[in-house]
Amino acid sequence: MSGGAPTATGPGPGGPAPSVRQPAMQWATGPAVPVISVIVALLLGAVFVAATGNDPIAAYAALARGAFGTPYDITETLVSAIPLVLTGLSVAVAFRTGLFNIGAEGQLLVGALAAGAVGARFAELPGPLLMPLVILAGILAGAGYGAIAGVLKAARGVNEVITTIMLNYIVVFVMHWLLQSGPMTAPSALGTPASARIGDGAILPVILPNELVPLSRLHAGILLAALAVAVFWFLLWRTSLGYELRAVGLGARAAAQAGIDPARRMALVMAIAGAFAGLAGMIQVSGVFQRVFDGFSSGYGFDAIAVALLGKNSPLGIVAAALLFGAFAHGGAIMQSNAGISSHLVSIIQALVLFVIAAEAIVRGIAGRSRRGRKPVEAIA
Amino acid sequence: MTVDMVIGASVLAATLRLAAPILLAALGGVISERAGVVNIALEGSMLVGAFVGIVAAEQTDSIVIGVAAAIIAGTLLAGIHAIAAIHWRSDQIVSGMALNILALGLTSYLNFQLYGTTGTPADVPDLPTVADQSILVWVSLALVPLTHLFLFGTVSGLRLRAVGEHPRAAETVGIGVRRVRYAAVLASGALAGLGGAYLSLSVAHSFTDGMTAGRGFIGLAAVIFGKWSPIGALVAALLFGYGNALSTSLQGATIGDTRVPVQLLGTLPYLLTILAVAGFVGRSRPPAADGVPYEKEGH
Amino acid sequence: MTALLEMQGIRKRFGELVALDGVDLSVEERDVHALLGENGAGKSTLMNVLYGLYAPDGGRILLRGEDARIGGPRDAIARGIGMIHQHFMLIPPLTVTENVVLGDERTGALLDRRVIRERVRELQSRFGIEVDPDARVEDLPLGLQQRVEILKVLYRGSDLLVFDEPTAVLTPQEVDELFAIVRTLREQGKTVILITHKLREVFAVTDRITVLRLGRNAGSLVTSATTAGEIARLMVGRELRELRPRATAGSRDVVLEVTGLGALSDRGTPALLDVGLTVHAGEVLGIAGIGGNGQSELAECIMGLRRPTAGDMRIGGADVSRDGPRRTRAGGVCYVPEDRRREGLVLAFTVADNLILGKQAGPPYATFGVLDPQVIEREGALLAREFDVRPPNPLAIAGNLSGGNQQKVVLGRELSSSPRLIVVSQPSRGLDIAATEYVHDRLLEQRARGAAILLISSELDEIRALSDRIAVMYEGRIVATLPAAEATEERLGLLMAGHESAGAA
Amino acid sequence: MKRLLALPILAALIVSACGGTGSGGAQATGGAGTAPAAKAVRIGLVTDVGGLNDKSFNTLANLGRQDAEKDLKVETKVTESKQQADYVPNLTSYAQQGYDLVISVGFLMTNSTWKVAKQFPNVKFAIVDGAPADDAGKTENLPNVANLFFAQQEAGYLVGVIAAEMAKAKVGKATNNTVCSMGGIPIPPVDTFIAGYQHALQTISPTTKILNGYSNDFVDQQKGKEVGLRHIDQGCDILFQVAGGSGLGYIQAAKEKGKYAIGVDADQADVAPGVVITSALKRVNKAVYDSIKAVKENTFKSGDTFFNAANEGIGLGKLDPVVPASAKAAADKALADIKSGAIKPKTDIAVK
Repeated sequence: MSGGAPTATGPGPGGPAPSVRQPAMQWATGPAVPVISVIVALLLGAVFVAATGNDPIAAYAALARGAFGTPYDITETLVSAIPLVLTGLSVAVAFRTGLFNIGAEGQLLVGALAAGAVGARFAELPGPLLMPLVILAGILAGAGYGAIAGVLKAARGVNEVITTIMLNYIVVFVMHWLLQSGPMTAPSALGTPASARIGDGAILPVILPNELVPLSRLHAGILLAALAVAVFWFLLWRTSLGYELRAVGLGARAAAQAGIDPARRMALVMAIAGAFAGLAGMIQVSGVFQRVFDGFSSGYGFDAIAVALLGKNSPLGIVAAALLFGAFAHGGAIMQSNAGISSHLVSIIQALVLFVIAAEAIVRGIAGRSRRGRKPVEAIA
Repeated sequence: MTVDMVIGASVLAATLRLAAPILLAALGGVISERAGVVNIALEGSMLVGAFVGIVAAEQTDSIVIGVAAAIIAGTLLAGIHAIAAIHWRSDQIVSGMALNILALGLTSYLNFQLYGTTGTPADVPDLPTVADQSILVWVSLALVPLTHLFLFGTVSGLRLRAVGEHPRAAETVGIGVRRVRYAAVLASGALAGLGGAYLSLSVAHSFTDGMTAGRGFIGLAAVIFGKWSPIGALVAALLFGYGNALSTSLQGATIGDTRVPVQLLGTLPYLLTILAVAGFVGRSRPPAADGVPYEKEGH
Repeated sequence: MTALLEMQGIRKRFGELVALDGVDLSVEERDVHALLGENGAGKSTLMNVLYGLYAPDGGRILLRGEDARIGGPRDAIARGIGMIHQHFMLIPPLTVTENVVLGDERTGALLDRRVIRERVRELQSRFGIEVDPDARVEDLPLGLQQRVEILKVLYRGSDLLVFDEPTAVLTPQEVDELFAIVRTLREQGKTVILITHKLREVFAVTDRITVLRLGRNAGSLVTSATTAGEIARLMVGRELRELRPRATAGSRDVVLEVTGLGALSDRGTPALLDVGLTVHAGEVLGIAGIGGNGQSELAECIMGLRRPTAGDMRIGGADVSRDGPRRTRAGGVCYVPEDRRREGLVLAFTVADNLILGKQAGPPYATFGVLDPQVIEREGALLAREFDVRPPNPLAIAGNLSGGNQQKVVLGRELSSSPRLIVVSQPSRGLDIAATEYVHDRLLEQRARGAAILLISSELDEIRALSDRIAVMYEGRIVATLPAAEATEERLGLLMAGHESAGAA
Repeated sequence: MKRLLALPILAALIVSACGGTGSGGAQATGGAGTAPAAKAVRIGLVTDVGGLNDKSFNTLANLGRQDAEKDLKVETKVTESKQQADYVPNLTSYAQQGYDLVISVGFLMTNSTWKVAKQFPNVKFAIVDGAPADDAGKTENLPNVANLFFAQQEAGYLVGVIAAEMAKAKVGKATNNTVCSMGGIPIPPVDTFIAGYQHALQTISPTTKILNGYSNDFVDQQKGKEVGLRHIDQGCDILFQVAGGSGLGYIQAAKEKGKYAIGVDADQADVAPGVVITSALKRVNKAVYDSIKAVKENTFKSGDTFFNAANEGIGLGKLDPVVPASAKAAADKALADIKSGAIKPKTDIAVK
């Protein structure tokens, strides 16, 4: 063709076009915003703490010491972060495909119940046999439960937000029944509704020797979580299926015309999301509780939504966000006991962190960057 | 299992009572999302409404002030969400979740400070009842046609829907997109706050931490279930309320010789909702600009 | 006499990009004034400044000699400026009447539908603009939607009407009707600015011309005293090419054969009725027709994106009626969709990633489902260069490219696999002249290679320039198929408007 | 009004004023500010996930802690557990810091306490409502753990006597000879209350109709209220709840419909005067106070300690004036009989 025609980009809204949730490196390339967000939020929180007549510096010192003060505390922060990493991946993989999985909580519970049931039923089996079985049970149960929402979406167009909210509640009641007066209820002196103890072979061992970090509960689940992060990254950015999932999430119509059936991918991704969450449930049972306690989850699956969004649905971002939440979870208790800060104030500070991070625009102003691209809120509907 | 357990008058009355707070949240959600803002902080608005309603009613001894304060509190929390979602173009889901956590922390904290271990005093004034239902139940029902009329029969409603479908087009005919969205989000908070007032002032006559127990989220599900229409939201809320009423009235019922475990009855409202959505509602299309922050071009 | 509108030294930049670099525009009252230029010349930006959608970085606007500050559309409307946007600013689920009055309802708090409907009716009869006031806009074809836009502007009492590329989606008859409306407007005392890059339209209806190029003034002309050649030189900075003569079609092997095809639209109404056509190897079959007469559904059926309700389709003799898009594509069919931003590309993906869309599952890009990023990037760079994508960076985000370069990415992906059938829909929509030429060259190259091409376009110039035979669609049927030589613009226009008798002439 | 002190704090928060001056905020942990005296006895209390404001055993335990701090000059701190996975680290944290006594509140922590107490044989522990349970769920008494048990069925029995007497004699509004109860969920610590209650009813007034239900929840007041309204619909006029926050809704139903209610754990007379005729007291505060005192006075005793009618660990709440003297007399007699062992209230629920 005869050159010379102008190739200037059209006069669009200017600046970099719609910000894209880019692969793994996004967080690493732009950590300024989240870091500043956390700082701003902590300052706001300090105002809160001071307004209630407490000493903010002592409070934060206690928080930091609680979360990272000793090797033991660091391991506890990690233990708190593990289920958040996995449920965060669950929410994120769905987001990447354009779906809003509010159901990680329910999928986690189902995974825990399945792992607890298998771990107790086949308690006599040796570890090398039992452990894979328990892992598989958790993953498959979570996947199956997630798939309900996915299949209803694919086959009947039912909005996954509705189904996952409802499925969360359903499993909670089923769990009450199973553990209070149902087939899984342990006849024990525990006093609390719970299932029978899983076999030794189903227990994820503590990975740090007691001499190194006394009392550490840091269990092998952290390896499974790390593996899951790697799988998440590899799946999304190194496999054809992951490519298809992201294509569906970012441009369902373009994907469809290229022969990628969005409905099927959506059904599939809900199963994948459920698998991650189910693994989280299995890890809590095998690594922390050795049985299923009724109501053991304090809402990991809901925190996971914040973790995923905070981490921009990227693997490293999710790990970082989960660690932050884990630090709040463990450090917050110390903040209450040592600095006398009401546990409610801890949640308020946590809310402020989230809120400020959501309000990226102001923080970007502080970070001295221009911000133009609008951030798509994916798939609320 | 008797007929009375399934469709008795008391079950139907319970259905209305249980549907009302969900309906109020859902109507708020309809208005907000019709204008293009997803407000999952409805749960938080309800909770602060419930708390502030009790505090105000108890301090002033006036139920009217109590309800008004609840509405204002819900509106204020929604106002924070509005600033975040509209002004700062925050991720609407994260902002809403943050506010839900904030509302829970703040109300629990202040509840402890104000009422310590004794709990809310017993002398909170009463809300009137009409035909054996709280006046707020009737208000919530009356708000359904009113919201419908507002959305589809008034100039403001027309503009609000335009903003939620195609904000740029609305802007080009001189409609202030941000203003409309602010108003809609604030209204949603007011309705949720009223729902909170119903829970604390009418149902419970007291406040307990986290007493909304997820009703804001169920309300959001009702918005989608009802296809973003007030009447649809009513149907969804009633169905859900009915499921909940059944889970109480069927306690002790037997199938054959087996008692239905009381815990499993708890799943009824949620199961009914899934079945109804999968069976009858199916695909639903949100307002085109729902959840998408709007940014003026070229400024 | 002072001009109705004076824009002086207008500047506007978007980040690095200077969109307007001191542009002047002077429009006389009761004139139809053409604002000409290639895509990216700054026409739309200038008009968005006038309408208050963009705040200018410099310059001033005078209306009837007085300084006018226009802070937003509301100001513009109050000053009698109305805009008929290229991408219609209509709310699809609302009715015609609701769209017309939106923002200026004048009915009190309650919406009195009877009153506003009457008002819209009056306006319609005064300016001779036909459209059902109670129809929902999303149910209307684009030509009628445009009338809603015009009614909106007139309803607000505008004296100065800006039409932004109004003919892009219209048939020749509709264009004529539009121009009739424009003339009526002028007679009724209105002033019109017509943004366009089509020279034919300039001569058909305008009085004066301002030409922009690359954000600067390139010239001001009086229509009656200029020539197409002069205008084109000012616009492009060079001479335009003549339409190429076509080599006669090669082989006569039937590649695509469609018989008795029926299908439903998304709304469940019949979209295709007993459609039959054949496309041979080395042949371009043009499908002419006003948008919304079943062309999109036809393309979707062939690609396996829409399930036919009747009839069958054969490609190379094999029945493909029940195939999904994956199988269809595997059979050597490729598709350049109408809406490249939503259907053709994943805008948030890189160029390289877009170039493998649909090919992501197999070699050379993936083995056993595992992608090879190096191969993807390398092939992407090759294709980007081969198809002249600018910048030729395989890692550029597709959404940041210009329309022409986006289309090149789509073509690069679709044509690089040497397909035997190419389904192309509106390939040059929204592209500037240079990019359009490029697209046409590439399609003709494929034809010469022996590919069968089904070309769907509402641009008659394009259809006539490329097609060997032309089929006209109207209300879901093919009303006539003509050899290109017999397809005059008038005849096609009549057929497109549903006058089937024109086909038999 | 002391609680009004917090309102300026709220206002200060809303305007984001820096350096707020609120002074009423630190009640959550009384000991934070006081300088530890030399060799002060240090006590750490860990709540279960119900939190300090559960108006039930966590609240009561905290009350006992606060009283002990005041009376016994010990240094105390408290940690609320946000999730079940936190029990172990929260207990460990106090143990690591060398606290003298770590109190776990609630049966949810039996296994966690076992785990931590095993690790810290030199730290004393007390567990409310349970005994250390090993990983298999088997109770294992540890030399450094005091198990604080409550005879809930005795408290249930006492309020059951009041309800039975009133139902039998059709006192006041109790005219239907129908008496109900509602639990949060069907688990032993809840059901033992109800079992004692029903035992008393069946013993004293065999003709009285008994209904029982569950709210499936410890938080949601509306669910509790709905069960209450349903029960009232079925003729109940005395309603006993063992359901935390949800139970308040049950009481509210009684209040709204002009029936009687019976509170649980703490004395709930103030929740609805004239409606709550009495409460089944479970004096967790006493248990906590006593065990702190024992540590302070070096009389700590590991293994089971039962808090029951005999040692006033359980009891009957304030009686509303409507309760006739005869009912009170019957309850007093029942109390004596329980103390003497003449009556052994059942722990298995009769009417589900």
